[in-house]
Amino acid sequence: MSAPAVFFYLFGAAAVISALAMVLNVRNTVASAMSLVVTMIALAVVYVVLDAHLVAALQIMVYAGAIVVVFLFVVMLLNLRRDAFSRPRERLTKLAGVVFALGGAFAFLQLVPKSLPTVQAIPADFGSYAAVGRALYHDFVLPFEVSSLLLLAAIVGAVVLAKRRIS
Amino acid sequence: MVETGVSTDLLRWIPALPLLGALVHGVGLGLMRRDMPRPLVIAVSCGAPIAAFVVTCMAFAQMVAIPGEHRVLIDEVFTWIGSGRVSAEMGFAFDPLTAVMCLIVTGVGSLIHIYSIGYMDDDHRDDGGFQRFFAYLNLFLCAMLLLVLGDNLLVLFLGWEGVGLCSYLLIGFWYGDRWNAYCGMKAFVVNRIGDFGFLLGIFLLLWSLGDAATLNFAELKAALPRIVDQTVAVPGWLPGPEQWRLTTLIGLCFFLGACGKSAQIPLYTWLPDAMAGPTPVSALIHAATMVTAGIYMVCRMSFLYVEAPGASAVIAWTGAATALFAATMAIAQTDIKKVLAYSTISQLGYMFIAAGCGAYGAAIFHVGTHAFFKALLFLGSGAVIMAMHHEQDTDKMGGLRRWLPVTHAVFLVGVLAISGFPPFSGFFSKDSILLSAYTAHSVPGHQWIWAIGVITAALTAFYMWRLHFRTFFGECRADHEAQHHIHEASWVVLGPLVVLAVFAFGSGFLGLPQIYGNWLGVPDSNALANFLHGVLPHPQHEVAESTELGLALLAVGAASLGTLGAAWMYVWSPGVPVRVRAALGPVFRLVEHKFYVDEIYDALIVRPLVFVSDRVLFRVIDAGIIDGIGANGSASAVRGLGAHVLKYGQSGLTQGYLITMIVGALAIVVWMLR
Amino acid sequence: MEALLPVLIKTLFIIIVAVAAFAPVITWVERKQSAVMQDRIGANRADIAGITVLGLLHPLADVIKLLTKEDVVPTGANRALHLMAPLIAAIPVIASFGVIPYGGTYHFGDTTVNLVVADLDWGILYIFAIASIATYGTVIAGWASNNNWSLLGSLRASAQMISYEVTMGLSLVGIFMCFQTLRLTDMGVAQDSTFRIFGFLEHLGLVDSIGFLGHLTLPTWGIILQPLAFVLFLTCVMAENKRPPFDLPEGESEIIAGYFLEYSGMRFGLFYMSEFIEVVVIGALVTAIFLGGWTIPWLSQADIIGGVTPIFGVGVATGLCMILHVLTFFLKVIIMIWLQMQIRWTLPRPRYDQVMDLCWKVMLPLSLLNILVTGAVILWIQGAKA
Amino acid sequence: MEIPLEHVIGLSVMLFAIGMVGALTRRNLIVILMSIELMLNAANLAFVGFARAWNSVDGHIFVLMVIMVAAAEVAVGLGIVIALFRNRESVNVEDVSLLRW
Repeated sequence: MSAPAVFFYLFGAAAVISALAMVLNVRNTVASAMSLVVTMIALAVVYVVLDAHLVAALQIMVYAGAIVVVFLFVVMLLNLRRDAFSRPRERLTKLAGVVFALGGAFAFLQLVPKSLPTVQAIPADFGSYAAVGRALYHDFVLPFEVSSLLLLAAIVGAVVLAKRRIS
Repeated sequence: MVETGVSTDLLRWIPALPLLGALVHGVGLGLMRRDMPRPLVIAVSCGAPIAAFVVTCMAFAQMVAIPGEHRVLIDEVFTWIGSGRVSAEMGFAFDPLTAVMCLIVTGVGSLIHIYSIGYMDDDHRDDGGFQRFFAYLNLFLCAMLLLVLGDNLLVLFLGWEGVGLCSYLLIGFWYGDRWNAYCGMKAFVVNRIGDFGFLLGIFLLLWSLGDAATLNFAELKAALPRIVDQTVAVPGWLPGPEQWRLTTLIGLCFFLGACGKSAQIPLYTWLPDAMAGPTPVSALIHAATMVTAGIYMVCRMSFLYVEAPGASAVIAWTGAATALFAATMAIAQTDIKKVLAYSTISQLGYMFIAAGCGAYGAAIFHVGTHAFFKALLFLGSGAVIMAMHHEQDTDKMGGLRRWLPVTHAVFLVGVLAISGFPPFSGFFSKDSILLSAYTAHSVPGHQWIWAIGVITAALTAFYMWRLHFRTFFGECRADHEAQHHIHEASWVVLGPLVVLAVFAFGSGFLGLPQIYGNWLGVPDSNALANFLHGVLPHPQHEVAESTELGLALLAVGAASLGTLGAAWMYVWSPGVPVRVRAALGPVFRLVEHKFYVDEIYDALIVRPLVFVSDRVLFRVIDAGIIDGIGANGSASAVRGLGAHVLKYGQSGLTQGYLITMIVGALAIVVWMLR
Repeated sequence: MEALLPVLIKTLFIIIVAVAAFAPVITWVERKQSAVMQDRIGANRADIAGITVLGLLHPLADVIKLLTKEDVVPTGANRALHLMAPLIAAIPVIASFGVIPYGGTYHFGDTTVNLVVADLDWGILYIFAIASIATYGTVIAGWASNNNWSLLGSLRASAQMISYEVTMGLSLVGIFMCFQTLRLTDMGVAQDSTFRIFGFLEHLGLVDSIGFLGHLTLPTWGIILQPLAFVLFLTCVMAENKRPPFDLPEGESEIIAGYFLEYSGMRFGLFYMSEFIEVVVIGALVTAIFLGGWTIPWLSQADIIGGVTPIFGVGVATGLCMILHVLTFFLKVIIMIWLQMQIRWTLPRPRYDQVMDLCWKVMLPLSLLNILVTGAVILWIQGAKA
Repeated sequence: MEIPLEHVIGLSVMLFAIGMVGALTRRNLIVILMSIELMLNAANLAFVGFARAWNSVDGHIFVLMVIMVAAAEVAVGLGIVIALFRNRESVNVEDVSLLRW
């Protein structure tokens, strides 16, 4: 097995384990968030193995560097020391959730591999910022511009939601 | 294009200029919410038709300069509707027929616009009435010009509907009186019946032409031989053979449209009521231009009617019946404008006689002369009405020549013209119609049509002179106070009257029959017929000069008879009418009440329709089924469903919603992978 | 795998020079420089057998002290995160050196030497990514300490760092546009040349010939092409480093010591060291992007090799050039470190809202304006060329 | 490239399932949001895998769009969480059932 493959399976496993840690850690929200960061970074390595260099960098910059930090920021702002809730929850929903999620995943893993294409050869600059940028600013320039509107709306929405009303 | 003409950009300006005027007024009123200053309104609204007239003259000159038989100017502005095989251009064509119509419309239209300045001067309502009036008038002119200029059926239909709309708007112009608004509505609805026939005709034509389907007149003309021999089966209750010629059916459909627009039996009832509009409107729309649209259309489609003898016969007989029928009704009217309205219907009947007998040139000739003398009569009556302070009943007039010498003089010219005394214009045009009826062997019973025409001529002379005598002669029957205020109108009003009087007298010489031309030493004296020669089919048969002269003398004799009768009854022995009325009794009441046609229509058609619409269509279908079961029912069903069933889906458990969403997504995935 | 050895050598070199040699010395430099600026004597006590060497032994003494101190974990703290935090803070900083070139590419016969650990195509993105990871160190440290002051420090740190990251990224877009690359070695090569100051007059056809003015040249350094970007970038990276005047997350006078309040011993030392290492990183990064990297102004690599080869032969010439370049690079780094020290001891600490205002209301609009103007000028020049 | 696409997609599916379990079973709104981020990441991984397999950077563009949407979603979502916490002193998803029938 070559180095990329080793990296793939190693960090894939790391991603799964840390994702499980995130979901299963019911005590500590910050620990969950840190597990999520680990998942993100592991996924970034997987992206590098899959020749998606720009995506990998952005994965760390945006997801790990900004989004999860905002999660942590909110957790700290609300000072949620202990993630302990008193009331018992609806067990049926919980059970249904697990069944559907795992059943769906199982079904998917059963079905999908039959119809997957074979992996093609790629040019040397595949996934580089130049190649992605060329596609982004030529073929996808309209979605790119429109996405700025979405972000603007999100900014305004977040400010309006989180702002303390001054009466 | 089958028949190409000379391309020009001039034609589009003819309808565009009045449209511009209407837009300026409409936008000014709509956006600025206040009247423009009157001088500006006048400048714009009268400038537009005059400019259109000038452009028309330029186009006329340009067309006349083209050598050869097929003289036509073409202006394709843009493709209006492009739909597969059929496409409709916003295109205009200017051939001799259009030229005549265009000159009449813009010329008479300009005069009536000027006249309206004086007539509408006292309109000081706060709804921008003065400006609104001119906006409508300009819009009407635009539509009418579209109608006569359009080089295909769709543009013609656009103008057709446009003039109908403007007619509706102008009849109900003084909408403060509900009766006026009702009259406008009546005109519109009755016209819709005719339009239905017109549309059926268009669709039939399109359908039957198949691959060669087109709307362009020139192309239609070329494509017509494809369907000439086709026949269609018709329901058994219709007269004639079981198989009709397709052209006859199409021609009848078109003629139904012409009936509505040109007020022929059975759709004439709207025109007398249309007199509710301002008098210039009556002159322009309901005498000179719009009502002749039906004649124009039949002439425009003459290539079709030549191949549809059945339809032509129906046209001729309808025209004859209408001419006589309307003339009898006009006899007993006292309202000055009603008399003129019935006279208009009667004269339109004459035109259809000519068209039905294949003398399309004569029909157009009469359209022209009628436009002049009828506009003159209407405007003259308008001057009288102004002088009498909007009193229209001739029972309250009389002896007006004392106060209104100019009006009296021009009115006299009009009466002479319509009565058909030589050498006034009406004589020549009516004479050529009667001649055509006399010689039209293709129409069954054409001699009878000729006889009806002569009788109608006598009746026409009678009721016109009756009107004239009752208005201008004898003792004034208005009260003393009113007499005191009678005065001649201003020159803005009289000027157009004088101009029209000149044309009402002289326009007949444009179509001077050759026999009179020979007397005067003029070769090719019938200028109009020669001019229209290339466009309209013309009757082939020749008659002896003596016959022609004899017929003319008979017609003049009939007119003289009517005149003498009127003079006897209303000037020399004023007691006669009362005795006649007493003697005739019920017959007179029948005539006075216009044969109760409106009442019959009301009872036979309107009331059942209203009943069905109200009780069945409105209360049962609309309110009961559509509103009750459809709209309210579905709404309450949804509400009930939400209130009693679906609300339990609103569990308040966010993750429950999430599960639902995932189940749905999974279902879609499974369905796609199936 | 055969490429592993050079990589190891280069990694060791940079760690030894930057982390092991520079960072401790800088602590001494800072003490001495602040002393000079404040008219004091500064550190001069630590001695080995009476030899003080201008106080240069103080870093050594500090290390020994920190290593021998007790490693306290506060009650109620999250032990694992508390122990992990300093590492999370320190490792990304050191990892940043991976893509910073301290020399160019040199050809010794068949062997090619390029003086950078990882010559990534997306080198600057790597730096950004790594820098954003560093945020977690401070954030986690504050949270895991179970101390309100620490928590406040963490909140401040997280908000400040992600805010300044935005401007940091945007301020470099102008540089990307000028050099048309994200690879740091390419940027160094691009800066190894000169341009005629008034050449644009001729280029745009404003004058026919610029005469003697054509001899006036400047190196194509980032700081000359993008002066505003230099100021913005330097400010941002210093704010990222959380040293005065951007030390709000520590803010001794307000929140005691902020996020590392509850740290002691070598864990505190790690925070402390990572700050100083970052000073070096900043110096190296600014040098590589704005100050021409390893290049010597007005004396390109080709000039040097071409000039020396006739005397000593090509191998020696290349080697000489390499040594000169590395020395130049570190000289520039030292100048940048000195500049940071000057700023750190000159400016007072602003209020927290002022820091955020500076970022969002001044620097962010300025960086956007810089992009706009740069783009417009580039388009203008291209249009004139076409 | 020795990594078969099946393995990439498999990893993606596993992460997605884990994220779904988290989103369905955790009560902390913030963790639910994080789980959704995890699901988005799983989708991104699939995109990257397919982009690699089909030699098309369009997949990367989609990833960028997803990242953008995720950022917007987090901004608004956490704004809601803060507003919610301010009103109800809780981030428990079960406390947010005011619109229950």
